[in-house]
Amino acid sequence: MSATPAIEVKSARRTFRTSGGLFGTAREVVAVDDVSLAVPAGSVLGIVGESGCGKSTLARLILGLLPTTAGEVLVDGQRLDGMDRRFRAELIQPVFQDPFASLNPRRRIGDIVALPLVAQGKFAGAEIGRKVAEMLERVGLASDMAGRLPAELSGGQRQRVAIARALILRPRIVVCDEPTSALDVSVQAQILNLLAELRREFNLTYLFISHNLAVVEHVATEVAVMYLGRIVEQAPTAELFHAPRHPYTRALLASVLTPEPGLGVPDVGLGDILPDPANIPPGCRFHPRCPVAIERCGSVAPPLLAAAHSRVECHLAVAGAA
Amino acid sequence: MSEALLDIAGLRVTFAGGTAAVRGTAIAVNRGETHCLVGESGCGKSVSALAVMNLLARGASRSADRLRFAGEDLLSLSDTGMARLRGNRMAMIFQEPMTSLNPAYTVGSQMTEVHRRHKGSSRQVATDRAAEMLARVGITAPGMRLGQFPHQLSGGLRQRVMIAMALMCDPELLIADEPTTALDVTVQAQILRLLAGLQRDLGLAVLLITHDLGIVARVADRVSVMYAGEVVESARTNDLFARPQHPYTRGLLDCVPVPGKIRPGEPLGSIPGVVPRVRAGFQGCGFRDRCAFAMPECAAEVPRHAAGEAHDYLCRLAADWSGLRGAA
Amino acid sequence: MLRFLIRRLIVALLVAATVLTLAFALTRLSGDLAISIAGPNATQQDVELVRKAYGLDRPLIVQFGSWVGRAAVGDFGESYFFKQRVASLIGERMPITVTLGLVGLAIALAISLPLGVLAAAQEGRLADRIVQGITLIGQAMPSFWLGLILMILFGIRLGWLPVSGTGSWQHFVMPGIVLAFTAVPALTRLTRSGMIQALSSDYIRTARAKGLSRLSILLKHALRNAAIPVVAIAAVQLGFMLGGSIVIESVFALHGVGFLAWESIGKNDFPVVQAVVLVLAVIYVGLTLAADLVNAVLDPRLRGQ
Amino acid sequence: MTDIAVVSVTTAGPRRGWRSLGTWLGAAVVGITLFAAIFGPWLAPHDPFTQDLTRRLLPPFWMDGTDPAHPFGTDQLGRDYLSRLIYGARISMLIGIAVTITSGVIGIVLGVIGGFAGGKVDDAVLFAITCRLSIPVVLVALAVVGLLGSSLTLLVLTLGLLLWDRFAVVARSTTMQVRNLDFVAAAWCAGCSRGYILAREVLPNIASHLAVVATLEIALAILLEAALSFLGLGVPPPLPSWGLMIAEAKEYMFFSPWVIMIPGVALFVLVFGINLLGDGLRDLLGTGERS
Repeated sequence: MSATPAIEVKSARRTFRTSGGLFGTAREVVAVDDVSLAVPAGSVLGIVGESGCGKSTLARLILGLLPTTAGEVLVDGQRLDGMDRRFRAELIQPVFQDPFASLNPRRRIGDIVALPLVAQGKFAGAEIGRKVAEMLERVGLASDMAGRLPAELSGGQRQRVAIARALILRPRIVVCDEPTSALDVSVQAQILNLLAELRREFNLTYLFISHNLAVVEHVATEVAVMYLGRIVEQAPTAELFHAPRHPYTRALLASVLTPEPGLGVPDVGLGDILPDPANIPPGCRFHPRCPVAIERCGSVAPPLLAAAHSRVECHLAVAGAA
Repeated sequence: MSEALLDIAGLRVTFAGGTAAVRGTAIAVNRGETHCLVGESGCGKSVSALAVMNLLARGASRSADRLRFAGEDLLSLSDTGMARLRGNRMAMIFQEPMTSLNPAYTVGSQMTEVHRRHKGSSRQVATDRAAEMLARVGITAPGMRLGQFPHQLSGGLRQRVMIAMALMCDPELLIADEPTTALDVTVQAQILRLLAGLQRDLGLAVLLITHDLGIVARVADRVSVMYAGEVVESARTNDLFARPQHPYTRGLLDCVPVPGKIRPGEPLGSIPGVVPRVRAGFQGCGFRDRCAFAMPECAAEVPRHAAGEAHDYLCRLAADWSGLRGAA
Repeated sequence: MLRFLIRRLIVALLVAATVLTLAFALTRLSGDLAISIAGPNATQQDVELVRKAYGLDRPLIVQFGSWVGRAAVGDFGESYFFKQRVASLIGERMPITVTLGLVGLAIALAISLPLGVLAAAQEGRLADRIVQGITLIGQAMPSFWLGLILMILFGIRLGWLPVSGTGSWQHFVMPGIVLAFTAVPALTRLTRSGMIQALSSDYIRTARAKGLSRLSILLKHALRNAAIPVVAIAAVQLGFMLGGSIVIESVFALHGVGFLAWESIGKNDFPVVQAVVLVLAVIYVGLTLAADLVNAVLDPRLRGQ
Repeated sequence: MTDIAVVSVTTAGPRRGWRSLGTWLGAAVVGITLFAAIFGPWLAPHDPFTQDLTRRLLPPFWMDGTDPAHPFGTDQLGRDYLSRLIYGARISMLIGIAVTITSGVIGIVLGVIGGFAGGKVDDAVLFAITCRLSIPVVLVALAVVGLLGSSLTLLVLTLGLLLWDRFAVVARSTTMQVRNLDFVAAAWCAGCSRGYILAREVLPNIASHLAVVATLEIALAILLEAALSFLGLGVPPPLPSWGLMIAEAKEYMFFSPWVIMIPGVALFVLVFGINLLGDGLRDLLGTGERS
C-alpha cells in the first residue's frame, strides 16, 4: 500500500464565474467542491454522475487543462502546476467525448497521432512514421488511414485515432471523459473492448468518466459517485453496485433501464427539483431530492464515513444502511 | 383490433444528395399500444417518423405504398389537411427539450396556441386546458409555469411541457422521437414513467423512437428494429428479447452491457465495422458487410421470414437458425 | 438591470474619453496649428498673435486638459471660420443629419425586412437568388455615384425631385434613398440568415408539428427570433449612416453636420472637426446602448433569471 | 395500392451551378482588373497625364463624333479617358490590397490575442473594437488627409488604421470557438507549446473565415478611397483615381453623363466582382453566415 497513487487529488476546488444574462448578476458556480481521491496505479476509477455534477471539470483539473481554485492535483506523486509540458505529456493523456471535436479537421490522421511525438522534439521523422503506423494498427486502423482527414472517418474510427494519439507516448495514465457517449451501441462495445485490451497490454491506469452506469460497471475497478461537485460515495465496483449506501447512488442504480422486458419503468423516488451548481443547498446537498431525508439533512453537512476502500457522505449511512 | 391506427407500408425517403434514408419501411401502430422503433444513428428511424408527420426538411422526397392514419390516406392529404391533423389528432415530441420550445414566448402562449388553432377555443378555455395538462404531467404550480419562458425551466421540466403541449388536443397518436436521450438518467426514468402512465390512462397509441434497448424492453408492447433504412425485425417485445432472429438484432443485444450479467473485464459482444450510408438504388441486405453469416446471395433481394405469431424478420437465414437466445 | 446599465454607461464614458483623446491628438498631428489658422499670407507676427489668442502657446498637456474640461460640459470652443460657438453650430445642423439618418433607416428597413424574409422563406429558389443579387449590387454601389445618377435621372431628366438643398421634404427623398442603399445589403443579409437559422431550428419544427399555419410559423415564431440581431445591427447601421452622411450631404448640398465637417476640414477649422467626431461617437455609443435595451425587451433570455 | 407520391423535390443542384457561375464571373473581373493594374503602362494607349485642351470632352466610341484614338473619349482637360481608367485600376487595386494587409495585420493580431487569451485581455480587445466602431471612418479619414495633406502612403495608413474592426471581430469570435474545441485541449495535453497550438491548431481553422473578410475589406477600401477622392481629400490630383475622375467630371455630368458613367461603372463592376469572389470563397470554404 506504500506505492504512489497514479493520481491523487487533495481537497480540490474549482469555481467558475458565470454572467447571469445581460441584466442578471454574475454568479459563482462551484463545479468541484473539496474533492479528494486517489487512483492506485493499474486500476480504473469510474466517475459517474449527472450532467453538471462536475465530473468533466474534475477530469480537466487532473489533466492540468484547468488550474484548481484551491487544493492540489498530484500525478504520479508530482504536482501538475509547473510540471514541464513534455514530461506531463509522457505521464497522462486524454480521450475526449466528442470524436468530431477532438481531432483537428485540417490535419491528416498520421499528423494527429504523431502530435505528442512531435511535441517531444526528440524523435526523428522516420521513427515517428514507424511508431504512428504501429499504433494505428494496434488500435485497429489500416495504416493507409494516416493520409486521410478526420472528416473521412466514422465516429468509431475517429475515437480509435484519439486513443492512438493518447497512447503513442506510452503514458501511464489515461483520462477518458465519456469516451463512448457519442457512439452507437455497436461501436461503443468495440471501443470499450479496445480500451480494456490496451490497459492490460500497456499496464495503464484509467480515470473513466461516464454517465452510463452499465458501462462504468463493466470497465471500472472502483467507482466514485459525484453529486453537485462532491464525491458522495466511493467503493469498489462490485460493492457499490450490490450494496449502495448513499440514497443518490441507489436512485442512480434504480434508473438504469436494463434490457429486461416486463419490468416496467421503475420509480426512482426523486422529486422534480434539479441540482443547480450555482445554488447549492445547505446541509446535505442532495436533501431536496432525497426520498429518505430527515430534518438534520437540511441543515448539517453529512460526515464523511471512510473505511479502507469505501466512503460515503450521508447522515443515514451511519447505521450502515444498504 | 381491426385496423392499425397508423399503417405504414413501403415508406421511402431519399435525400437530395442521393442518400436513401428510408427504404421501404413497414410499421403498424395499433390503438392503445406503445410501438418502439429502435436502431442506431442514421438508420432512418427519426426520418421515418418525420415522413409520417410530413415534417421532412426541404430536399427530402417521400413516397409510400401505404400511409394511413385512422383510416385516412395521408398521402392524398393536402398540406393544410395535414396541418389540421398535426398537433391535433397526431402529436409529436422531440429529442432536444432545450431547443424545441420557442425562446421568445411563454410556456402558456405556446401551449394555448395549439388548442386555439385546432379547437377554436377562447383564450380562457385554452389557458385552463394548459394548466390542467401541466398538472397532468406532474408539474406543480402550473399557473406560475404558464407565465414562464422556456429558459427558466430545466431540461426535464421542458420535456414535460412538450408532452403536455402535445396532449393539449387529446391526440390519438403520440410520436416521441428520442424524448429522453438528452436527459440525465434519473430524469429519463421519471419522464418515461410519466409517458407510460399517460399512455395507459389516456389509451394513447405511442410510436417511441429510441436507440436504447433498455427503454425498449421497459416500455414497448411491440418493437421494430431498423437498420440502414429498413425494418429488419419486428416482434412483440418479449418475443424479440427472447428469440431475436436477425443477426443484427442479436449483435445489438450482445453489445449492451447489462449490470450483473456481464463479468467486468470480459469483452462485450460487438458488431465489427460501421453503420453504412445507403445510396438510392442499393440492393440486397444492408447489414451484409458486417454480418458473420453473410453469403453472396445476400446482395440480391432478401426474403422476409416469419418466426412465429406477429414476428417477422428480413434475412435469408431460416428462423430456427439460432434457437433461443439466453437459453443457456 | 441597474448594474448592467451602470456598467454600460461606464464603458460608454470610457469610449467617449478615448475618442476625445484621439480627436485632440488628431488635430495636433499637423504640427503648428497657429500657422494653419493664420493662413498662407500671414506674417510671423500674425502667427504669434494667433498662437496667443487661441492659447496654443501653452504646454500640450495644459491645452489637452482645458479641451477635455470644456468638452465634458459641452463647450467645444469657437469656430475659427464661422466665428460662432461650435456647440450651437452643431446644434443648428444636427436636425438635418438626424432627419436624413432616420429617413434612410426607415427606407432601409422597409426594403430589407421583407426582402430578407422573402429570401429565407424561398431559400435556394429564384426569389432568394434575386434578393441576394440585389444585396450584392447594393454592396458594390458607390453611394456618391448613385447619388449623382439619381440626380441626373430624377432631378434633371425627369424633373421630379429637387437636386440639392433642404427646403422641403422632397429634398430628403433622394439622399434618403442613397443613404438607405448603404445599409440595405447588411440588413437584408442579416434578416435572411437570421430567418434561415430560425426556420431550421427545433422550435420551428415543433411549431410545424403543432399544425400551425405557415404564416404564423414564419411571422410569429421565426421572425420574432430573427429580429433580435437585426435590431442591434439597425442601431449600429444608423450610427454608421450618421457618420457616413458626410458623403451624401456633400453630394446633395444638404447643410447637415457632415457637410459642416467637410467644410471645416477644408478651412482647417479644427474645433468644429474635433467636436463633430466626438458628437458622432457619443451618438453611436448611445445607439448601441439603446439597441441592447430593445434586445432585452425582445429576448426574454437576456432579462436574466 | 402502389401509387407513389413525391412530395417535394431537391433544389440543391441548380444552385451550385448558379453560384459557381458568379464566382467565375467575379474571378474574371478581378483577374482582368489586376492584369490592367499590373500592365497598365503597356496597355494604356496614351499618357494619362497629358492634357490637350483642344480635344476636351470627346465622347466615347458608342456615341457620335468620336475619335478612334480615344475609344472612351477624353476628359475636361483633354486627357485620354481609357488610359486614365487603366491607371485608376492601379490605384484602386493598390489601395484595396495595401489597406487590407495593414488592417488585416492589426485586426487579426488583436482578435486572435483577445479570443485566445480571454479574460481581461479580451475585455481590452473588445473595448478597442468598440472605440474603433464609434469613430466615424469617412470623417476621420478626411480630417487626417485634410490636415496632413494627401498622399497615397498616408491614405493607406489612415484607412488601414481605421478598417481593422471586422478582422478583429471575426478573428476573435472564430478563435474563441476553436480554442474551446477538444482538439486544442488534446494538443495541450500532447505537450505542445502555446505558440505551436496557436499557429498550427487554431490559425489554420480560422484562416478561411479571414480570407472571406479580406475580400470584403478590399472591396470596402476601394469604395472608401473612391469616396474620399470624390470629396477631394483622397488621392492627390492629377493621379487618376476613379473617385477623383468622378469628382472632376461632376460639373459636366448633366450635359455629358458618360464622364461620370465610365469611372462609376468601372468602380461598381470591380467591387461587384470582388464581392462575388468573396461569396464564392465563402461557399467553397464552407464558412456560411448561418453558423
